[in-house]
Amino acid sequence: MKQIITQTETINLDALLAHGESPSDGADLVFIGKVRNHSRGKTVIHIDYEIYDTMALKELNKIADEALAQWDTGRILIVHRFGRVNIGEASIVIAVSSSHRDESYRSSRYIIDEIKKRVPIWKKEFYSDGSEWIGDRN
Amino acid sequence: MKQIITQTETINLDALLAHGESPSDGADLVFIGKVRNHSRGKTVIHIDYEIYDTMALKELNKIADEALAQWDTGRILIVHRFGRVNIGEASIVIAVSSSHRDESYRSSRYIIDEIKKRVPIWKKEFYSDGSEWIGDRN
Amino acid sequence: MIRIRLKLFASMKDICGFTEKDFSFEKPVSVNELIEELTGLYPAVSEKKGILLIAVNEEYTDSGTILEDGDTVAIFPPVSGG
Amino acid sequence: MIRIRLKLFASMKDICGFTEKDFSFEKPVSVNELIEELTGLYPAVSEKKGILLIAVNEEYTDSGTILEDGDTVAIFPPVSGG
Repeated sequence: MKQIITQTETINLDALLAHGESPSDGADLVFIGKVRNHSRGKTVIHIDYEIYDTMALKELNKIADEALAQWDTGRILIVHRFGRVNIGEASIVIAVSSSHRDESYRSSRYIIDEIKKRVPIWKKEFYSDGSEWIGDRN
Repeated sequence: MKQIITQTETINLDALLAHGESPSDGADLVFIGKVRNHSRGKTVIHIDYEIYDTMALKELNKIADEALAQWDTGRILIVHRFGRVNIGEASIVIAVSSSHRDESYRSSRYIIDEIKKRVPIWKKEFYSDGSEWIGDRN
Repeated sequence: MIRIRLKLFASMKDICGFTEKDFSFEKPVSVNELIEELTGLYPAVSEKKGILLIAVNEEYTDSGTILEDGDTVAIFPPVSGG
Repeated sequence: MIRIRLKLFASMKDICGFTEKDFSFEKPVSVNELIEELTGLYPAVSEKKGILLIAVNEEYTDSGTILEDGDTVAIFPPVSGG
């Protein structure tokens, strides 16, 4: 099972994890990426995420399919927010379930690493004294 | 920050994750081990966990300290249930927070692998036609 | 005549001041030629040249790709989601 | 005289029918000698010998360890938590 969601709303972790649970999966691994209050020496106030939504959904689906082809997992669930995300809020949740933990760890790590490389979403960090797009300086 | 808990009560994930959250940690990795409905070809009805509680707490603390010494993480939280745990319920939750995801993945994986090797807790699986201690046949 | 829809994101959107615009050409052009055109209109695009990523019809491709009528081209800096 | 508290878990508890018992010896004994004693009382312990783990005062150790008065010895099969 695979579910990919992009949304502006706050992510409700509990509702999310309860969805599509299988009694045959013994190891859930949940990665939660949150907005930090600091970034390269600056104090962050919030982050705006811009998204190329149709392409982002395509890439997220491809990444999930690649993970499903490599590791025997029962469920992959990816939620990525866009728009304004405040300090401490989750910008991304990746939940991978499988019978055995090795699959969950490998699959989860693959998914987040690929998302960071390929999914067309951009962070603009807002500080007390300005804002900056992340990634442009490579 | 390190918190180690052993309990018979159901694990409340939301309350747990909200506890001790730090705005400087950007990557939460939550491992949730759940009781599966099957095990080596048999249908499992529930599992009883037996614990050597004082020693288990010592070993869990040692494992968390070893992880903290190796990886720069802000928070390690480990909850292990004992007594009867039903299908689909969490028997263990490990939550690791850090600024960067690599630390969280490595620390989390180390902790669950060491727990499986060292912490004096034993599973007795109950089937429709009997029960069995796990691990004795090694 | 071929018509191309151009989409810009993040800093590229800020530099050019739009998110989406249609371009028409007399004959087929490569993505590189489209970027030349864009740089003529918005010189600051040249600062980003080395880092830009290209997608044609929502699939990553390289800047040598020849565009066909009706293609949607997205040009953007390195992604930073997660 | 030395007094040892013995704790058993999981299948070892089932075999011997107790979770905790005190043993006394005239002179210091090793964990191996304690297991010999236990096997005399509960012959089925011999089936588990190859796999048993030992903790003295809540720290893992090997079966050659010499026990001191007041020590708590735990004997159990491989752990299976998580």
